[in-house]
Amino acid sequence: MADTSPLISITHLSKSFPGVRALNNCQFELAAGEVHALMGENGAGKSTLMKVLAGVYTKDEGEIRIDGQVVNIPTPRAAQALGISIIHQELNLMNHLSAAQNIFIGREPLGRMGLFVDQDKMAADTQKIFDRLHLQLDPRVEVGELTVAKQQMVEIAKALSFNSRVLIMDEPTAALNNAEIDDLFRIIRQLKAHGVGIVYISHKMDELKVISDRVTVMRDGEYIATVPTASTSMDTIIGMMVGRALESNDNPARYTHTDDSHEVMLEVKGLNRGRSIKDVSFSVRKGEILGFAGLMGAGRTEVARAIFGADALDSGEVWVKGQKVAIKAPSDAVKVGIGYLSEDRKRYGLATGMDVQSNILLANLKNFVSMGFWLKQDAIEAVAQKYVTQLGIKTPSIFQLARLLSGGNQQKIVIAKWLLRDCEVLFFDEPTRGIDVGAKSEIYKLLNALAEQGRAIVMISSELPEVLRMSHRIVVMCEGRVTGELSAAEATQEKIMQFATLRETNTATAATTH
Amino acid sequence: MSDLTPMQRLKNKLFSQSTRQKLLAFASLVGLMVFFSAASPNFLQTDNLVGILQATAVNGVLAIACTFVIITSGIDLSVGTLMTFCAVMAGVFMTYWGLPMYVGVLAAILFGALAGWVSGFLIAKLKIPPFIATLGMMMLLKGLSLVISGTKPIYFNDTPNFSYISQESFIGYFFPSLPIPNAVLILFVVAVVSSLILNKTILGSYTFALGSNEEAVRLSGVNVDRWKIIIYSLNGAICGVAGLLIASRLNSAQPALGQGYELDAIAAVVIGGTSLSGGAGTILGTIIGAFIMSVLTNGLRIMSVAQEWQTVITGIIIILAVYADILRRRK
Amino acid sequence: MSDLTPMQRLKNKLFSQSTRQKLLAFASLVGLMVFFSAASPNFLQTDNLVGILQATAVNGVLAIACTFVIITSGIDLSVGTLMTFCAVMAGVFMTYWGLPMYVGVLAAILFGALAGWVSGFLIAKLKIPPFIATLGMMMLLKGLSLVISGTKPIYFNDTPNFSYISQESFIGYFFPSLPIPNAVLILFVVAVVSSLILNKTILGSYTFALGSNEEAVRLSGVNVDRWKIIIYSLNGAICGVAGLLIASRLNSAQPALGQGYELDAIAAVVIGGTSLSGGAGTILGTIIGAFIMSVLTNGLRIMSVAQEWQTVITGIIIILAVYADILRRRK
Amino acid sequence: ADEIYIPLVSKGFQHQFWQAVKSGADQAAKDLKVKVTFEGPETEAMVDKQIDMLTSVLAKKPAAIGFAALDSKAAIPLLKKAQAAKIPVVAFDSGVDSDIPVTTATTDNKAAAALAADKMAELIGKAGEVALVVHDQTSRTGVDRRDGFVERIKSTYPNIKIVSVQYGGGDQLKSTEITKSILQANPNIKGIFGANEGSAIGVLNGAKEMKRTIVIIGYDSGKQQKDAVRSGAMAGAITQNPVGIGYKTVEAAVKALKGETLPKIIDTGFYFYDKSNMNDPKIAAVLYD
Ligand SMILES: Nc1ncnc2c1ncn2[C@@H]1O[C@H](COP(=O)(O)OP(=O)(O)OP(=O)(O)O)[C@@H](O)[C@H]1O
Ligand SMILES: Nc1ncnc2c1ncn2[C@@H]1O[C@H](COP(=O)(O)OP(=O)(O)OP(=O)(O)O)[C@@H](O)[C@H]1O
Ligand SMILES: O[C@@H]1[C@@H](O)[C@H](O)OC[C@H]1O
Ligand SMILES: [Mg+2]
Ligand SMILES: [Mg+2]
Repeated sequence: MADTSPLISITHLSKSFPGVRALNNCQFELAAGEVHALMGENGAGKSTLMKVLAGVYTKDEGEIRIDGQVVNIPTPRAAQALGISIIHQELNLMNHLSAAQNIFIGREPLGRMGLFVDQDKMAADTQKIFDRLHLQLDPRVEVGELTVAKQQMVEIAKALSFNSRVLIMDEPTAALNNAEIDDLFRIIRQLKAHGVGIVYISHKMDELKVISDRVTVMRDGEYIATVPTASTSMDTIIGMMVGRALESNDNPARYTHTDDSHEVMLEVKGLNRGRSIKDVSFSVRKGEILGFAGLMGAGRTEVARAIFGADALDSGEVWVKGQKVAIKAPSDAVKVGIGYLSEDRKRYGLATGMDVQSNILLANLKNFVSMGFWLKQDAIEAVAQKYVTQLGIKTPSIFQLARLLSGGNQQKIVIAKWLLRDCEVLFFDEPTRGIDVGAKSEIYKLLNALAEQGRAIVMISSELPEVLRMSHRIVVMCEGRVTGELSAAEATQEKIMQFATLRETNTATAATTH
Repeated sequence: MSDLTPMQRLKNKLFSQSTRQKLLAFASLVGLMVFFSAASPNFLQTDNLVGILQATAVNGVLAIACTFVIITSGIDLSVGTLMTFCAVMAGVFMTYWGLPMYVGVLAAILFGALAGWVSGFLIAKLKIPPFIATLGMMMLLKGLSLVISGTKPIYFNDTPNFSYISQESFIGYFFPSLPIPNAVLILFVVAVVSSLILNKTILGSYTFALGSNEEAVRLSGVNVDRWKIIIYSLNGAICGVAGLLIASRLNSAQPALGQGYELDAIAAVVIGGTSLSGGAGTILGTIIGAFIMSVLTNGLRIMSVAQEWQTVITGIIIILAVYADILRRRK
Repeated sequence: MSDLTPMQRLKNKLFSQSTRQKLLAFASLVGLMVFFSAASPNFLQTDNLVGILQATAVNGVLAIACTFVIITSGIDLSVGTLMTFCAVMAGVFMTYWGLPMYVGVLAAILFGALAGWVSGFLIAKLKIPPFIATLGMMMLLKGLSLVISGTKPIYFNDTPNFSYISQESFIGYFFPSLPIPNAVLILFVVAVVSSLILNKTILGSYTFALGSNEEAVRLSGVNVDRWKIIIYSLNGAICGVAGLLIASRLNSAQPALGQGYELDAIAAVVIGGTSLSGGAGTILGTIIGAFIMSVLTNGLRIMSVAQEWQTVITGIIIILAVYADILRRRK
Repeated sequence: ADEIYIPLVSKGFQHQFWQAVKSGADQAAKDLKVKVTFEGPETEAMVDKQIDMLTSVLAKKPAAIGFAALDSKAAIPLLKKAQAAKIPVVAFDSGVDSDIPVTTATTDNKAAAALAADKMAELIGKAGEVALVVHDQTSRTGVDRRDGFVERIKSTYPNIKIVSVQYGGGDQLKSTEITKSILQANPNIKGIFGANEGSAIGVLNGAKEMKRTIVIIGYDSGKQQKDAVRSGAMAGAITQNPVGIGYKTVEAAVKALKGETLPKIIDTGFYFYDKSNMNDPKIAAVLYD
């Protein structure tokens, strides 16, 4: 009897937030030993459904069964007790605590007299999980000091540590490089073999084929269909996600940038900052998309932030349109026409407690005031509305709090902010991280359009296909240095990876990794 | 979905969180007033109501000043002693140096802005947490007031008109049955101007934005430090107005007074629904909060509740008022 | 890289941020002491140093109490009046009811924990922001102390040993040249125990975790509310110890005392390098911070600096101390 | 270098009253060629801060000490230390429960407040409602002045009813608001006693703002209070002799150092002043601005 019941079965599930019906009569099923992908556009309700299952949100209606038994999951702890663990889409770490403390929070092993935490055991247990993941990390390191990618790995290690029967992964690879993704997939396969049921959410379509057994598609809070991965084409799945046939974007009409006579918009020479930026020089021309590739922690984000004035440089020169500029703060950068879209929108991109229009205007309010201080409210609303429509930002109104939008739509707000600001040089740091396929192709179009309008674009991305497809030229970094530069014509995944792993001295690597 | 009719917009506004919040605070205020009216026949009388208005003026203005910095998720512990410092400076200009009244008034406001500028500088440029920067300023200004005044009150007897600022009634001059003192008028002018600044100007937008996510504002290319300093200076200037009000009311600058006033001001702000974690708040809420505080104090005194019990009850009411607000928001 | 030798680990520890931080605070302390020793021959004398130690005890213990809640990114404005409340309760048990001293001692600590529990409940369960919850508690407890004591000091003349808690010197008994009062001994015991709790127990882990990312702790399935309440109760219990120290020192429970002490305590915590935004802090830092405050006060007095200037200088030094810390961290 | 050093540890320093005591002490220091310092805690509740002050003052090895105790018992262990070190202690303003001080230069606050009660009774015709605005609920001077006034009314004037006693911390603004509430709650009130300078000015302001004519009796002086008495807005006030207290304290300390014997109490006296007698040189001498 119990054999025939699926591990998890969700039926008629509904959940509303003020003003938003996030889930409407949804269903979902997960078998033991299955990797079940959950797909859908931004805001389709994937995270919400999984949060209900993980005890973060309580459902309005519907039923959840485990092994055929109806269960109630009021708190995260209850979910843990039922053998469900989750890797959230957004990082949920305590930055001041060590990796080991993060992983074992709430389950600390007690040592002597049951009074003190057994730090050594905790570290040893953590080390074991790290080893499984091939993760080179000191369990005692403060996670706040880690890069996003390593933090994500710590989250994964934490989820593994529960030895759960159900493991939910909400975009676990968004911040990871290929090697790390391979490690993760290897672990997933191991878990699968042990009968663990895995829910896998991702916007990276190519991952589906590699890892998943079945796919469930959601759209606008509703269940659409569940199909076996092997016998279904990607186009079918995408079609179900967007509810229409999507124009193919595999061969975007790329603006070919061949003319070296185009003005050099930005040139940097000999940038240095601590251990993370070492003698970095490059330039980008008008109308060009310069791809920045590299492994996690290669220093691409640091370079962009330093040029933008968000972090201080130790040395180096920045030239804009042939003029040497001194950038001490982001406000200086914006003045000389440089904009930067951060890779971590929640922390650095959005004022999440403010509404959509305020966020779109954040970088540009000064142009919407009369007499130097009085806001032109009508103009502000009109322009915010224009960008919401143009980028297809899904929001009930421009007065909705940014916090209440899905991740992808939040990213679009940040993009809108910089479009409005109209900078001549734009850094896009992981612009499509966590963005669904439909929106991704729109962002690509947008980048191309911006380049055609004569902007210089630096696109940092960890997705090699994306880098290859979009860039006119590719700079590759490794450990803070520029290790190679490739033209669009000569670039291949292999060549990029070669440069991306071109370490200064192979022996020193183990010691210098953070 | 994007084209709202004016009607819908009004509706949105009326039922928005912040409006419900203000309504609730207002309801608490009315509730308190009903209670005290029932408890004592002396409460609901013109004289007493005017007295309550008058008693709210200083705390109300200080609370408005605080509202700005609290919305940025900052705090200002120095408002009380800063107010006194401004009063002393008015005394220096008018009484010590015998300059005309308008100079004294300007001096109070300018020195307020200057002291606010210093706090802002410490916070924005030197990155000292607001709690500490303004705690230090609180002590610094308190000491300075004593030093400058020679630990003596400075009287304004040579500037007889000075007492009009707070005490006379401009309104009562035209409507004798409404003897609302000028201090209250000034409170409302400060409130209206502050409300406009907060909601209609770029300064207001940045005030909210800084409280919501300062790093995001900085990375949007906004000169965060400068705006922060401006906000603290504005806060200081408004404290200068409070300094004028209290000096005019007491017809003297009392250098030892001021410490402790910051807690009343902050309590008013928070009771009025502005969150200490920043990003949200209204001037109207703050005004209502200040009135709740003074109605409570006045009512308990009128009922002749023993002072120690007044303290106990005020403590409980502050907690309850904020809790009611939280309950309402949860819904 | 994960296999550090013990030597490397020690080195890491010594040069870790928090250690450098403490070293800096310690350097400021030494700097102040050198300065005052040069300025006045009376400073560096046993009697005076013992006086400084004694003067640090109460603020030090209060600051330790605060350290816990500040690391959770909370705040406790009620520590001063809570301390007094505990002293009054000790008086009620020992003097009013004539119960033995150990009962009074226990009562002070238990009532402290109880009051802390109430604050914790307000904050954790009713979601009232710590600033407001403890502001309300500050007033409530102040009023209660006055009510319970009948606004009169309660003397401990019937319990002569009570004054030993703070005043006698257990150490001096064995080492007559080191007449360190018991209050200081108790301060150090509280510090050591608190340090163990903070660094070696689950309670300590959760204290840091809550300050670092409360939502993440909640999502990890930890009963956040319960731990928060426990932390505030612990804070209250430690304030109870401070209440005993001050009552024993004054041989009386002074019901009107207490307000204002919270600012000194918080200043000590922050000067000691604990961040008001939570997640980081040490007890050792707090102790050093408390000593900086009392050395400063004592030194200025010994130099006979005019009192109003003392206030000015203290304000400036608080800001500078925190600024030095920030500068050092930036490097 | 061997200047005689006599620190005074008082109950406060910001109030005009204490500033007047300080000026008396400074005057004596000049006259007698000694060095004095003057300090006191911020509020009269801060008993332990005062003890810390006394401790640091002792560390400076003074020749003698002047001390105005916030709590009559709390400082005794330190005073014993002073005694052991042969440092004479002169108590001023308020005494301590101990025979260590060589003398106490003080005003009898209770008697002074009782005098205020008598004057109040006289001015309101020995019948009617009165109230008190006091600076502090727990400090010695606050308690003594309240009790002195209340006890005298109760014992001597059966037709006078005390309808309210409230405390404003000596803060003029708070005392003003308190007075207004008292007047509001008690429409028939005939007089209010303000127990120190800040309280008295508060009563004055409150009555003025409510446009009520009542009998106001104050305490201490200061420019505003003197003006009010002169104009009749305030019926009169008690004055102590703060300058005298300061002067006598230092003088007594110097005498003690010379081995002279001193009386147990130096009564520095108090007076009731009103429009009629405030220019009397004896009284004018003890009034301060
Ligand atoms: N706490 C919340 N309050 C209000 N609305 C919410 C909340 N969380 C989610 N929503 C809304 O519910 C809908 C579903 O969001 P959800 O985060 O589940 O989408 P998603 O499928 O995970 O999208 P993405 O791929 O962008 O992460 C969206 O419209 C979102 O704006
Ligand atoms: N918050 C941080 N604290 C300390 N070191 C950091 C932090 N963020 C990054 N680093 C270090 O800076 C270097 C460069 O990281 P950066 O984030 O710029 O890399 P990246 O190429 O953008 O990679 P990704 O963003 O994909 O992780 C790495 O050595 C990393 O360890
Ligand atoms: O002003 C008061 C003074 O009159 C009294 O003697 O001591 C306390 C002071 O507050
Ligand atoms: Mg999601
Ligand atoms: Mg990056």
